[in-house]
Amino acid sequence: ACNGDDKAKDGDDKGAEDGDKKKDGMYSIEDFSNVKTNEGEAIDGGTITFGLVSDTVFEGTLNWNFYSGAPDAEILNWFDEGLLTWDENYVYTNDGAATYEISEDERTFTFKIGDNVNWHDGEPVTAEDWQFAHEVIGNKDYDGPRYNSDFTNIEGMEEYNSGKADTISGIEVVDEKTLKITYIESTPSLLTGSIWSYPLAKHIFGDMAVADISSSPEVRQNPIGFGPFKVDSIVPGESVTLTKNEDYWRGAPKLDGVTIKVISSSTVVQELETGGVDLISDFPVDQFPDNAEMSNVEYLGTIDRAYTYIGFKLGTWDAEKNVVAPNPDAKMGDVELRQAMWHAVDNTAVGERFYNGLRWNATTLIPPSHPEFHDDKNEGRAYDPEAAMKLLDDAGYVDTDDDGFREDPEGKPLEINFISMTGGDTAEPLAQYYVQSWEKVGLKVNLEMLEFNTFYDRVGNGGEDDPEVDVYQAAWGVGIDVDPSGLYGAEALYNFARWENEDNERLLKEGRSPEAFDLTYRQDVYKEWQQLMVDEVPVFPTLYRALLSPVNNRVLNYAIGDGTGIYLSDLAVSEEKAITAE
Amino acid sequence: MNEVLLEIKNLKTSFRIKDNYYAAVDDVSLNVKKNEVLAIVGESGSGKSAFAFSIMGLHTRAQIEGQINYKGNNLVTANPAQMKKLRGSEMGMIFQDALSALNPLMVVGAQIDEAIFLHNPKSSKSLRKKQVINLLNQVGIPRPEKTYHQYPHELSGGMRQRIVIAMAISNQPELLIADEPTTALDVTIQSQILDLIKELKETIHAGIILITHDLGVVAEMADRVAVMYAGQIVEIADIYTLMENPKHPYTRSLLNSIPTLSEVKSDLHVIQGVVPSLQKLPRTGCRFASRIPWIDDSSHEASPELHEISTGHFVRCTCYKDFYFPEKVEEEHNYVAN
Amino acid sequence: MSLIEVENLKVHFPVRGGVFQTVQDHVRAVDGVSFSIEQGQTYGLVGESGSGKTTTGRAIIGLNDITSGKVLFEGRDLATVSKKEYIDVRKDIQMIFQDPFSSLNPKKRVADIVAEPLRNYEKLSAKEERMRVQELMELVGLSPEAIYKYPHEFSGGQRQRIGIARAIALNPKLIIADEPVSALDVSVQAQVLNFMREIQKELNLTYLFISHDLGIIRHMCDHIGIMYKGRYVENGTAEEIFTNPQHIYTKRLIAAIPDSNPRNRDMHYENRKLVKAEYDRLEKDFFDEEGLPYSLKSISATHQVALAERG
Amino acid sequence: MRLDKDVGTQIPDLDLGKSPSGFSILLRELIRDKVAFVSLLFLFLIVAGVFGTSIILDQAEIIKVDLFALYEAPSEMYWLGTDYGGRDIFGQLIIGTRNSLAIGIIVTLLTGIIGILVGLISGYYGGTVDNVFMRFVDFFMVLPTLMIVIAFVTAVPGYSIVSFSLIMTAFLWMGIARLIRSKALQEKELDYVKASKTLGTSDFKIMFFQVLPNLSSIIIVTMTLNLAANIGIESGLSFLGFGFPESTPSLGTLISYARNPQTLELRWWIWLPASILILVLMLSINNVGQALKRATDARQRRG
Amino acid sequence: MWKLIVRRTLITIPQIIVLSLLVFILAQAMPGDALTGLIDPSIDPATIEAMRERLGLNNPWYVQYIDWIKGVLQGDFGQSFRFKMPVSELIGGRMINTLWLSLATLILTYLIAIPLGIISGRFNDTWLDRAITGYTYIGFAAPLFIFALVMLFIFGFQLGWFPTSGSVAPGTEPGTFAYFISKVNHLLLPALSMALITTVSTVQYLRSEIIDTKQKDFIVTARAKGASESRVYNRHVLRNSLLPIAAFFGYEITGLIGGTIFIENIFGYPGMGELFLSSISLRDYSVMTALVLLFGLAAIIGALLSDIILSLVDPRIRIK
Ligand SMILES: Nc1ncnc2c1ncn2[C@@H]1O[C@H](COP(=O)(O)OP(=O)(O)OP(=O)(O)O)[C@@H](O)[C@H]1O
Ligand SMILES: Nc1ncnc2c1ncn2[C@@H]1O[C@H](COP(=O)(O)OP(=O)(O)OP(=O)(O)O)[C@@H](O)[C@H]1O
Ligand SMILES: [Mg+2]
Ligand SMILES: [Mg+2]
Repeated sequence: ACNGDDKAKDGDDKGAEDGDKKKDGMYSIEDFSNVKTNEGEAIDGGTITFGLVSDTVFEGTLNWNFYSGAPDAEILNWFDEGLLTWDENYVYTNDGAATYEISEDERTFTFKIGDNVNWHDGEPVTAEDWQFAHEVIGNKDYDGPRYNSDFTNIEGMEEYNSGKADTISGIEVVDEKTLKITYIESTPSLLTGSIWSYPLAKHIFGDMAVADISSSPEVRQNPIGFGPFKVDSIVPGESVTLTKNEDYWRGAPKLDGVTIKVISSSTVVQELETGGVDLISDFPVDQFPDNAEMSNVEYLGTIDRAYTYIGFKLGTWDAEKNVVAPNPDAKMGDVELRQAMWHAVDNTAVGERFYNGLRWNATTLIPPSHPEFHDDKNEGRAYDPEAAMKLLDDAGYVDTDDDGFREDPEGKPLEINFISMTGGDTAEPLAQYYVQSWEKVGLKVNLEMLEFNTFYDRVGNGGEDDPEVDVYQAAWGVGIDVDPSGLYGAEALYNFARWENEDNERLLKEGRSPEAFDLTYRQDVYKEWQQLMVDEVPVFPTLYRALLSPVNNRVLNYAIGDGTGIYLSDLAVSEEKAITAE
Repeated sequence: MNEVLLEIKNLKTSFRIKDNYYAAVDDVSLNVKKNEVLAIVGESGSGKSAFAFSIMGLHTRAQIEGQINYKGNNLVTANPAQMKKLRGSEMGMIFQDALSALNPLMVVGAQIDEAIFLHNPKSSKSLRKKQVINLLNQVGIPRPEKTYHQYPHELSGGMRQRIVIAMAISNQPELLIADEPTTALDVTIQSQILDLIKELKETIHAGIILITHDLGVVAEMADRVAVMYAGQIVEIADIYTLMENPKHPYTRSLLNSIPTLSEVKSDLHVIQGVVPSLQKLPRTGCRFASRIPWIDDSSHEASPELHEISTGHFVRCTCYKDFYFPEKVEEEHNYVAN
Repeated sequence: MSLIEVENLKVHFPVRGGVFQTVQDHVRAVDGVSFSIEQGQTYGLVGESGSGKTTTGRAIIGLNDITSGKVLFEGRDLATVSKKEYIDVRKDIQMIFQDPFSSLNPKKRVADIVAEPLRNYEKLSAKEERMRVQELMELVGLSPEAIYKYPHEFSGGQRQRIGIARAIALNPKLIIADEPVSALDVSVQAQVLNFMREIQKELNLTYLFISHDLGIIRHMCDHIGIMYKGRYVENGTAEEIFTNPQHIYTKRLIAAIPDSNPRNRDMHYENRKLVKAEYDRLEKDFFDEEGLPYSLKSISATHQVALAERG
Repeated sequence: MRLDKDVGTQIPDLDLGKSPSGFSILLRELIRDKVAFVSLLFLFLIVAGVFGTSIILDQAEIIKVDLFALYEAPSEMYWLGTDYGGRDIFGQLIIGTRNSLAIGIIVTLLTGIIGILVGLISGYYGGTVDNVFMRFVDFFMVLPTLMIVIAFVTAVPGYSIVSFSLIMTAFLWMGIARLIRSKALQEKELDYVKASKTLGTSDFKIMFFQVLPNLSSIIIVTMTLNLAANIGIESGLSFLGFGFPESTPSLGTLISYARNPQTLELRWWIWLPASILILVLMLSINNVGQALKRATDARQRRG
Repeated sequence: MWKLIVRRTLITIPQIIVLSLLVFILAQAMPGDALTGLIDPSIDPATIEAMRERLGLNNPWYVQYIDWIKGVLQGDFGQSFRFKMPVSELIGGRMINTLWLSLATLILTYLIAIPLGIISGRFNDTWLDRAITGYTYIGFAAPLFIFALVMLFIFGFQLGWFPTSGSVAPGTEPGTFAYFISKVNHLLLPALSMALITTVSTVQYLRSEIIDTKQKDFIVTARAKGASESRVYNRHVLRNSLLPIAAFFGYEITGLIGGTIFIENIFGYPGMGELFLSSISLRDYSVMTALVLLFGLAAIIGALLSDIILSLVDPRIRIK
């Protein structure tokens, strides 16, 4: 595995040539840089068009404190930002709009907002705005999805939230630009994304009822931020035009403006070729092989913070106690069966065949997008049908009635029900491929393709697990914080496998402990955890993914991924008009 | 007053059915004089309407041969513009089914107005309106102003028929063709319409061709009668001769098969069979022969001609000479017919 | 006793309208009609279009609901007889329809058409049934082999005979003939009329003969009722009606029939004018304010005329 | 010359409109109409071919994913190439056509049966019965059918050919019910129905044994045209993603692959054959239907 | 006349209620809800549950329905769960787009149908008629979505004559001429694609109507009056043949509804049909229900309109 940092350094010589080199139609994330190669001189001003690839429209909740859809976030990026920035390992740095200091006990953070950080309307971004954001999210009338353990970890937040207190005791406005937040529990996660760093303009929203903010015109029609660009106009669901924010704290952006328009994944290529858009956020990888040689763009690439996985249902959710209730007699309860099923599938082939190498065999449950913690020594379980069969034989899963399929150790027919989600061309054949692979080692698996909502309903998103489901295929996007307890902890609803394990609980806890502020300690914990998951296989990862982002050749100073040191305000173009494909 | 208005010679009107032409009107010759009513009688399908349409040039897809001389012009060879000029002005036509003959979406006044306008495009609207009201009065419509603005479906059958008549006579035609003008009407209304036509004849002195299958109507109206059978005229004579001294077996049967008020017969005469369809018409020999099977074959002519047996009385085929009414034809021949 | 007696028969059809399609009014299609027919007789019902002739016939045979009044068939009131009895009575009343084309189901063979009543009322074996159908066919003067043909293979007159065969299959006593020949060509009419008279004699049938052609009525009927707007204007023997019409409407109706003797046409025309003048003059005396005829007054044992109370 | 004495054979062409068997006339007209005849032959070939081959074809084999044969262009091995799952397009086309046809036929039959029942009863009895039925039909008629079906399909878990057909049927029977009703209304006014009533035939018998046969030609015509429409609706829904799951290929699913512009532009063999096939199918069915329609409408009948 | 309108309108009310109930129950029966899509490890499931509770998604369906219908009766379709804005506002913008699309389609439909129908009907059995009939046959057989795809492919992608998605170029100022032109430019291809297909039934209908009318007795009467062929056609045939077409107008609207779903979906045109599909997949019940209701209403109004038009133009009905 590699990480974005490496590529940033050696990207220059690779990016431009990857088209020629890859005649066999196989690609690798290592061939991509995450920083655009600049060609030509920047001109003054100019505008670019950003294509927001989405088959559903953006919802238009244009405020970090309220948004819930990914498309909205992509728009938000252009005109608003967090007060804190982070490096390539997602650790907060001190070169953002605000700086921070940590107290001795590592529980109190003191933030200082830059003096030149002002809202688009000229009002300064204040500590009160920051505090206000916390107050709004913590308010019981708050209708967004942000309120979570990051907030309840703030002193006095739960009291405030339940209405017992009028203020949040842990948040203190020291002066106009200084804010102090005290957390209950000290954890390294605080430094990787667990601080809420998005202020809410109090001078605008202060008088509104909390419940009304998300639907107010100040969120939907004239959203405000302090980012490099200002929103000029919005065609709901279709496009947003932005102009530069002369007053941006990093200095006025080079571009005059940006147009964001929603394009569907089916028109991406066409839009790129004709220069209809200069850059897009996420290029559909299945279209890449046919368009790898598009002449007017450079493809940037980075590793997505996500992985696809296959999960085994090992219990149910106890909705009363809000914990998983493992079922020792679960059909998939046998660890050897699970291991065998991992060995039976050839994810390298899947990645190469279905994704031309732009998705590749996953080994552990911490993807290489977190280079510090991803254990690249851990091989996971490689494709090895022989091993799989041996495991099964040893565990007593043998074909006793000669129907070509193995029976369970008691000799009863074993039929495994596998569900997977529809969506995208490859979803079905992919799932089908897994079924076939399992059949090859003698397991009878029934596939059912379900639409998103039905899928999660049955997997147990509502707390009710469908007993008919034994195996499921899904994917997780992971946060910038590596801590996986929200997905695999015994108290996590998203622990769809409904798996519980003492070691697991211990490791997850250790990963969040104050000791873990020590990087090597934390790395060791997660290394052990990754191995535990490879051993126990409550779920197994199947594919890691590349994120491709084609950029028109005229665009300068652009990078994707984190910690590149290249900011949107640096963005420039070398020509008035987008270059079109030959 | 007795000048010949219309002279038809060897008229043959054929329709194309599949790939052949079949004559629905076959070699018909006759005259219509001014101020006379020529009635054409015959069973359904005998070609009466086809004949009338041929004169008016209203067939869209028919082959017409022979001559139709109207005031010396042959209408068969006339061009569409000439025909257009004649139609509706010098030649008017009254249709059988008045409801379907009127445009359902136009008020009746406008439809009569159109008939006038088409031949006097320069006349003013108000003048035309006056004319229409006059016409409506003339055909005996009680409140013409109101009727002017009514739609066909708002009028009774008799009224509609009057509208159609008003339309036909709006330009004082010299030739009026009435194709079964009263078949759809009640007797009382029928008599009114017939009286109306009679009065019109007196006022406009037109030559009238009255097509009907009702011999009563013929007796009431006609000056001369032509009897059609299977596309041909089988007998033609003045009304008295024909009614009192019919010759052709068909005419005689027809007259004998109708119950009348004056004499109640115990049995009516029955004519066997029906007029065969166009494609099945016998094209040689006596076309009526199959319906009088008791008459010997030898009585019929090989190619029957119209014979003038007295002045103005023509009969086709010689079989009339041997014709007699059989006793109880029915019993004998019904079985044969099946 | 008369075979059938109709007393003050009324058939009203609701007229719907308004916002909720409620009943707004009634069409008084038949509005107080009384007559009786003796066994073996032909009773003619005449009147202009829409006067209620068909509705009267249909009400008797049960195709239209009777609003009020009585229909006594052999003394039994059809409106009150038990269901079982009604089925019985129904066999005795049959109908011949106007249109020989639409009254025979085009998709059925003649054998099925004629056998339909037999199948409903009599349990016959297939062979018996065929025999009976052939018998009937013979009776109406059609070749017995023709039973396997379809109606469209017959001429109008022959079809009408098939209709008659069907009607007489159950040996009915009363036959209602609604304009049985008006759809037929003149030359064919005679065939059917002659035939109807023949089987009447043969089977001792009673006819209710509906027509608007007075010539045919005269030819066929013993008794005649003249209808106008759902009511009777005159009722009497054929002789009485034709030679001694009393009601101005009857007079006018008769005057309107074209005379088949062309020599009389002028006289006839004058007569018609006279009658019309009389009609216009006396209209008020013969019709009430709504323009409806008064109820019938007897002027002789067999002859009734609708006259105002004063006479 | 003497005429043929058999009156029976003299008359027939006086009124071809009504005939002994609507079906034989329809068939005769079909054969006479060259385009329609060719269409019928074609249709027959497709149906026989599709159902025939689908018996021989190993369906499991067709939907088997082959990682090493993705996006194969047409070749001897794969007549019409493969899709992104390495699955044989030709096989999918056959099975898809079969499924689409099956749905079309099932839905047509079901809607036909319901429509005929409702229409016949409604039209025959008239009055209140008719009113009630027709209000009901009116209500269904104005429903945005497509949307409701989509909502239904989404709400019904795990649908199969059967449940999918039922859903479609539930919202598509009204048209034919209306048609049959209006025809039944006309038909019941004809004297033969009245005659049957006076002869003591029961309403049930009259409806189904007297009236129904006379509506047969119109039913055949409508059903034919409906068949095309229903296949269209099914493929439309599948195209939108609300039809069958992929493992049950249908023509619509195959065509929906074209929504991927790469497939649309570069891999014609995936969607084009299905598109052409559906076009030809619909065209043939419509041709036959139109010819049948002409045949029932005496005025438009050719020759 | 007004009675007809009143009655039809009154009948509409129960229709609407049943329709809304049906849709609502369907929506409730769908697996998942508006918040299922929020599954994301960075969002606390408890938060989602709390949101669910707050939005009333946990109430029994009839409580939700009653709440909702109460609002609807006051003209309030509720809030979109996903877009967090009033449904009416959300749909408002889309409705205008769909309205324009439908209008353009209707206009094009008639622009194509009327001349073709007339030519084909008047000169039936000529080669011109055969060509037009051929077109109608193919149009009849071609599913809209295939045709639209092909159109998009040719004119949008290959030739690049038309934009391939959206309803207006980004950044154009509403109210300006450029905005208008851009709008037109965006809806031309979708509208044309739809019109070319939907028009065929009208062409066929008009054709057979003209052929029918041509044979009517009153046409012969007009000729007998001495009217020229052109007058016969313009004054008599056309007027009478267009009548059923006019009456059909309202039902066209119903037909358009289905069409817009495909067309908007294929052309990425942000209208109600497109919104419907996304609200289905997002489980945005309130939006979905409101949309179905609106489409239902449009269909009902369309049918009503047809009746009214018919009774206005046809004197035979007007009298009643
Ligand atoms: N346009 C036509 N095409 C083919 N055949 C026709 C056409 N018009 C009439 N015929 C046939 O020509 C013959 C004569 O028809 P025509 O209408 O003149 O009879 P008719 O004497 O007027 O009968 P009726 O009393 O029923 O009006 C019939 O056999 C009819 O079927
Ligand atoms: N089912 C019905 N509903 C409403 N009105 C009806 C119905 N049947 C008949 N009528 C009306 O009743 C009146 C009498 O009709 P009926 O058919 O009995 O007249 P008729 O004397 O037989 O006329 P025709 O000579 O035209 O057959 C007419 O005004 C008719 O419109
Ligand atoms: Mg005629
Ligand atoms: Mg009657």
